[in-house]
Amino acid sequence: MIRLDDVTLSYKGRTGEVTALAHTSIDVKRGEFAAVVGPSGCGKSTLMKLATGLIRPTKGAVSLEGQLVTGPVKMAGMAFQHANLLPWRSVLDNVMLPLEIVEPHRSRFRREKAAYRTRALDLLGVVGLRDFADRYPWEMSGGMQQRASLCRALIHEPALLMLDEPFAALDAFTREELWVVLRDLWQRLGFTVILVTHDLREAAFLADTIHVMSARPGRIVETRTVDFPRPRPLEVCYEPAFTDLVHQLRGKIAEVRQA
Amino acid sequence: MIRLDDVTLSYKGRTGEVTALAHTSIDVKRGEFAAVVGPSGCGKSTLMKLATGLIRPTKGAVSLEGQLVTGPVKMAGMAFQHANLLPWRSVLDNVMLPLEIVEPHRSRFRREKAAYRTRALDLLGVVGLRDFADRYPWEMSGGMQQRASLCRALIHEPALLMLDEPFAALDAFTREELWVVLRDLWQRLGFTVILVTHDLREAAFLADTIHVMSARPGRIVETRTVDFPRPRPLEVCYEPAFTDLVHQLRGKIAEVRQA
Amino acid sequence: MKIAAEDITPVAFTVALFVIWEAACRFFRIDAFILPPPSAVFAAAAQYWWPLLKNSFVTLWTTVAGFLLAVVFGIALGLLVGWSRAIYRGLYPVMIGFNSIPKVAVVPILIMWFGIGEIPAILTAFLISFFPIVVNVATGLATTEPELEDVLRALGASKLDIMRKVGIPRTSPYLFGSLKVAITLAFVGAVVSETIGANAGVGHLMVQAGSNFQMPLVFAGLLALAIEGILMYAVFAVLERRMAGWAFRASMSAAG
Amino acid sequence: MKIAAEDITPVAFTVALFVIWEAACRFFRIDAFILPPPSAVFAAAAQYWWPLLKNSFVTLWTTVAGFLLAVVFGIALGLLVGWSRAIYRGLYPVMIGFNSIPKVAVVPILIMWFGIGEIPAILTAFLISFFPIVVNVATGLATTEPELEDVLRALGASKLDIMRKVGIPRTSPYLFGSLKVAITLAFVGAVVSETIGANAGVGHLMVQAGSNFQMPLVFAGLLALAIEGILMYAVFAVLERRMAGWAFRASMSAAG
Amino acid sequence: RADTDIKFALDWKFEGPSAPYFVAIDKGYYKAEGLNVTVDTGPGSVAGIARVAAGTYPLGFFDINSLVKFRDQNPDKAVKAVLMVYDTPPFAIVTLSKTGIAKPKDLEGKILGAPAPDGAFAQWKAFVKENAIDADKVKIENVGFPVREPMLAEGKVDAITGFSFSSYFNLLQKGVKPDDIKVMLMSDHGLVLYGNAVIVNPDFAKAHPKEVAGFVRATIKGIIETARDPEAAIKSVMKRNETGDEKIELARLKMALKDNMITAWVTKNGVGDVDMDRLGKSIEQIAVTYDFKAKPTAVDIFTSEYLPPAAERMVK
Ligand SMILES: Nc1ncnc2c1ncn2[C@@H]1O[C@H](COP(=O)(O)OP(=O)(O)OP(=O)(O)O)[C@@H](O)[C@H]1O
Ligand SMILES: Nc1ncnc2c1ncn2[C@@H]1O[C@H](COP(=O)(O)OP(=O)(O)OP(=O)(O)O)[C@@H](O)[C@H]1O
Ligand SMILES: [Mg+2]
Ligand SMILES: [Mg+2]
Repeated sequence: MIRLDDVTLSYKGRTGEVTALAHTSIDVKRGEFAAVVGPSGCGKSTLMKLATGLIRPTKGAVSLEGQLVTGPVKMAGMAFQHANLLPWRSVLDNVMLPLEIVEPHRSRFRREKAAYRTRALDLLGVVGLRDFADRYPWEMSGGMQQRASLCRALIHEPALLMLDEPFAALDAFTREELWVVLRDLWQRLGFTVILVTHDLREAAFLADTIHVMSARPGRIVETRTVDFPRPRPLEVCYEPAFTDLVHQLRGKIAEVRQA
Repeated sequence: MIRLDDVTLSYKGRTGEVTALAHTSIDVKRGEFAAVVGPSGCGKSTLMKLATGLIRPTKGAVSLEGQLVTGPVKMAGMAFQHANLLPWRSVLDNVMLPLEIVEPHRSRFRREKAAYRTRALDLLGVVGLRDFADRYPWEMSGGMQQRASLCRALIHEPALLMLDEPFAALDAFTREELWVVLRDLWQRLGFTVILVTHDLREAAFLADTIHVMSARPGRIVETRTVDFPRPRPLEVCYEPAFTDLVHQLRGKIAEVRQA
Repeated sequence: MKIAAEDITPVAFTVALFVIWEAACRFFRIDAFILPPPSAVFAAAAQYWWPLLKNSFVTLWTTVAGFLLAVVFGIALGLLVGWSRAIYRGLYPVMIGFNSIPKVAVVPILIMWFGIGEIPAILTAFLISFFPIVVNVATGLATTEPELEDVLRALGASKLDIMRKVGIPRTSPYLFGSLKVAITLAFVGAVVSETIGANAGVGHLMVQAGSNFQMPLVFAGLLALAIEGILMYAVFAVLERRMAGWAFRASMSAAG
Repeated sequence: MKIAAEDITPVAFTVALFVIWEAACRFFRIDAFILPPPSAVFAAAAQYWWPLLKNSFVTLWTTVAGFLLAVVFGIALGLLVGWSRAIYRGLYPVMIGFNSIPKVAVVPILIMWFGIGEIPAILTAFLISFFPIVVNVATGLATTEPELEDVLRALGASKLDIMRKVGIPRTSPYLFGSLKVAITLAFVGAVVSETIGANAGVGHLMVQAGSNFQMPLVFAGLLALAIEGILMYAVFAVLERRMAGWAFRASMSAAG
Repeated sequence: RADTDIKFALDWKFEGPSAPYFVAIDKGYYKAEGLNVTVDTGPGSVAGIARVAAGTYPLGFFDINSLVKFRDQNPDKAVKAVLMVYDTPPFAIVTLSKTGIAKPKDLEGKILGAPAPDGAFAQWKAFVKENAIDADKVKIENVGFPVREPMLAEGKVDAITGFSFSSYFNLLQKGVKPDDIKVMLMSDHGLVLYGNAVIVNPDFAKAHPKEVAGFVRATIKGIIETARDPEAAIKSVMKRNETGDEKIELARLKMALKDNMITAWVTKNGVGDVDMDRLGKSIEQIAVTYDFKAKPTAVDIFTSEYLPPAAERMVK
């Protein structure tokens, strides 16, 4: 579904260029759950923005469903690393934002507002924020903002879901709860996911393939297929094969950090 | 050094009050390294702001060195959950900000600017951001911003260091590297630290005491002393006692989340 | 207690102003021709309350009409300018140039075309007041954090959507700021036009009174203008609290 | 290529404006005493270049002097108003009221006190232009994200420090926006004062030309004002890029 | 047949001297001519000429000397005066008795306050010439209209230029005693200029000659009626001016009638006409203060074709 083909990206910057990605290639198939891991500042967020067409590659090509990406794509839902909730909208309105923009919801939005509202409230309920629906983003804690942002990425059930460290500000339990939510949703709807994370267990539990990136300028140095059977129960995390995988990934990252 | 005495905090909010903390008491001694863990939205960040006097308790009293805190205290260095770097300052200038404000650096700042500059650059070097000193905060990745924010909290070697999930956006290795940096710094300078984190291993590795908070409205439900000998090598994390402690804490949080 | 103090200050300031003014007039024996004391001004206002009121209404409606034009046009132009850098660079100097010109010079042209009366007043109010709106809207758009725009762009939103959902709300505190400036300018514009050509309005009244050297009445006219300005401001203050309140959260958050 | 296009637009717009103006004058046979065509205006400018230049300098310096006063005073007042809600509530209505008054009405008072000439012009330029600055500085301060202030407060910084290190820089894009409005108003103020009482300045020149029906010269005066306004704007545009460029990052970040 | 609507532009606000038009309206003189006249205030007796020239108003009441200049600048706009109202202009030098200025020559060494756009000041150079004043010895201060009289009263200037019936009453209002005010009419000191006249837009005049004649005739009736009974006439003004002081406006009207409207020449020759020789001379006098490009002649400026016969124009 998504292909980055020998992509290089340099930010202009104020005091000289920064090459964030150099000759990165990655291929994510339709319906695949891909995870990207790598050291801080290696270009993971940049990769996400490239894949959705938010920025254009300096060199190389990005294609989505075989078509060259030249501008923001219309089928994605994205949870940014910073929650980026709009401060003038209540939490509920923030979550409903994609419904106001993306077809077919957009044209139905006015008529079926009540139904969409219920849907958004339900989703907020799933992440434990139902009580905060009518509040403003800055009335919530960091982790709560991140959860709301996740809801915003999911509400319109996009064909492509981009998650940039969506659980970083959450405690272990909330995190695992949301893993399960995401897993079930993915299994039910079969969308494509790219997940950036620093938590290798998270990657191993959720993903079909894990891409390991090198330090800046980033590049995919290893791609691992995770073949634990689906659906995966949380208990899979305690299996030796799982721990092994995590350890191997760890080792790989340790290695690329040294280089 | 810091005491919260039966503190209750309600935010006014736009659509009614939110009680973030209810009857919380905590006591952190001078030179102690305290960690606070708890589920998302339980009031950890609020606790930090109370301790530094950024907000005033609705009920109860906060005291620092025996004195009632009525406004922002002058001896603290704080790394916020969101990096909150000032966008009009270069990374270096952001890091040097405390030196322009806090005595005795303030009065010396003009004269010894070069020396302070070197000091800030060195600190940036420690967290791997030396190359980015002259760039603007928004030219850095999320994790890099968080590291810069950590530098800003440390640069003036405050007597009280408040760290609100300082390593959340970092990969495991960078994180461990910075644990060691923090550990050594603390051992050398002997300041008081309050660290909020979701990473129980982080808490167990660094802290003298770990406070577990209940779900909102937050309250300290358990305080654990960590008595691994100092200085602690990273290897301590692989000792059974360590893993045990982490598991117990985990259990405790699981329990308070249900309640 | 604190709220009470805040509510008193506007009154206190106004009263203080009048007291100082009166005192200065008496103490320095300022000629009533130059600056009549407030007592004389109020006396004149009481004596001529009906013409004052009638003419104030004329001015109010021309001002508001011109101002509303300016709001619509100013926001549209601000969005256009915020949209495209080429338009920004092309249009800004022209607008700056136009705004450096006293509108007094433009009024006669308007009068030639539209005759004296309300239309030139409305147009002058419009011409004088749209620029601050354009500037603030354009600045607001240009300084919008790209991260917030990315939220919409990632959804494949059109540029228009981005304007509507991010640009305009993000800009609204500054839009309201500029409206406060613009409404006062609109009053000035309407009055200036009335002084040059009108049979009604506060400007007309003031010139007439001025040509008879009824200075207290002239100042009563000024006072009427000031009051109208403050009334309009009050309307915006309410609108602002409703529509851009989110941006002023410093004062409402945190513990009390 | 793109930069070239951007650099051309201001010139293109200006040229287009003059061409349309000239064409309209010819096509609609607009009387020269209403709106002289640019060709006549340029001819007048060429013929009277020396008085135009001389008087422009007078106006320029009075304007700049008044404007600088307004900047200092406006920022100070904006900070004061942004500092305390009580002052804000007390002062704002009074300022709004004052600004709804055409400054034309105040000039005679100034002339009585300071005689005709440059001082009233400077003061009028000041009085007319400080308000937009106050409004934008105050709005900027009031909408500063409390998180950024907390960074300073956590260091035990004084309110003054917070103003200096957060309030002012955070406000600077809007300050510059307001300066663009203020400088044009300052020109208007200076010229209005000159038309009422001065022996020099563009306003004086225009009144004289107007009473002789030399409309092309009047418009040449307006043109001179527009050019001066644009020059001053160019100065700010440079300053703005240096001092508030950080806020306009949308245009410079991301890949090319 | 419906009445023709005519918008008439006054030079200034509704004050005493504008009584004739309102009298003509109130007494139905215009109506009788089949005209429905509305009167609008104006921006001063100079700037308003353009409004008539542009056709915004078909008829207006403005300064004929300014019209001469306007015609010079815009030769293709044949705006003409059709009815002379102020046989002598109210241009005056006004001073206070304490300054000791009794004759024009005394202005030497004194400060003269004059607003640049002032109609009276526009004649200053001619006045200087006629009275052989050494202009270099008179210091001219460009004061604005609003401060002109106050500055004289405060002694900041020694004399001012202005319209007699404005400055005089402004000074009175300022609290100066009538005896202290010295009004030196320029027309008493060599100036042959005419004052304000009814002027007409050329296109309108061509299309509606009857209406113009009708307007002129009715206005003359209004002037004569006003001169006959100023006390009644002033009521017509005050009806339209809610803030004025009737006593002052009446005094102002009487002064204008005496000094400007019903002069000896008018009493002899009737209201509204001009002496073409004098008008020609006055253009010469304007040339002193103004560089003509192509000097208009008296016939360019005034036409008596719309005037009724002299018998109808006599003040009783
Ligand atoms: N707007 C920008 N201008 C200039 N450089 C940028 C910009 N955004 C990112 N960079 C640079 O690009 C590199 C990659 O950034 P990116 O945000 O993709 O990293 P990341 O892998 O997401 O890191 P993290 O795990 O810390 O979030 C970094 O070195 C950063 O400094
Ligand atoms: N400015 C505010 N106005 C209103 N309510 C607030 C505000 N800030 C925080 N809260 C509320 O206070 C509670 C505690 O927030 P706090 O930020 O302290 O949580 P936290 O423990 O830091 O959570 P996290 O781990 O997600 O960062 C939350 O329920 C939040 O909704
Ligand atoms: Mg990132
Ligand atoms: Mg928090």
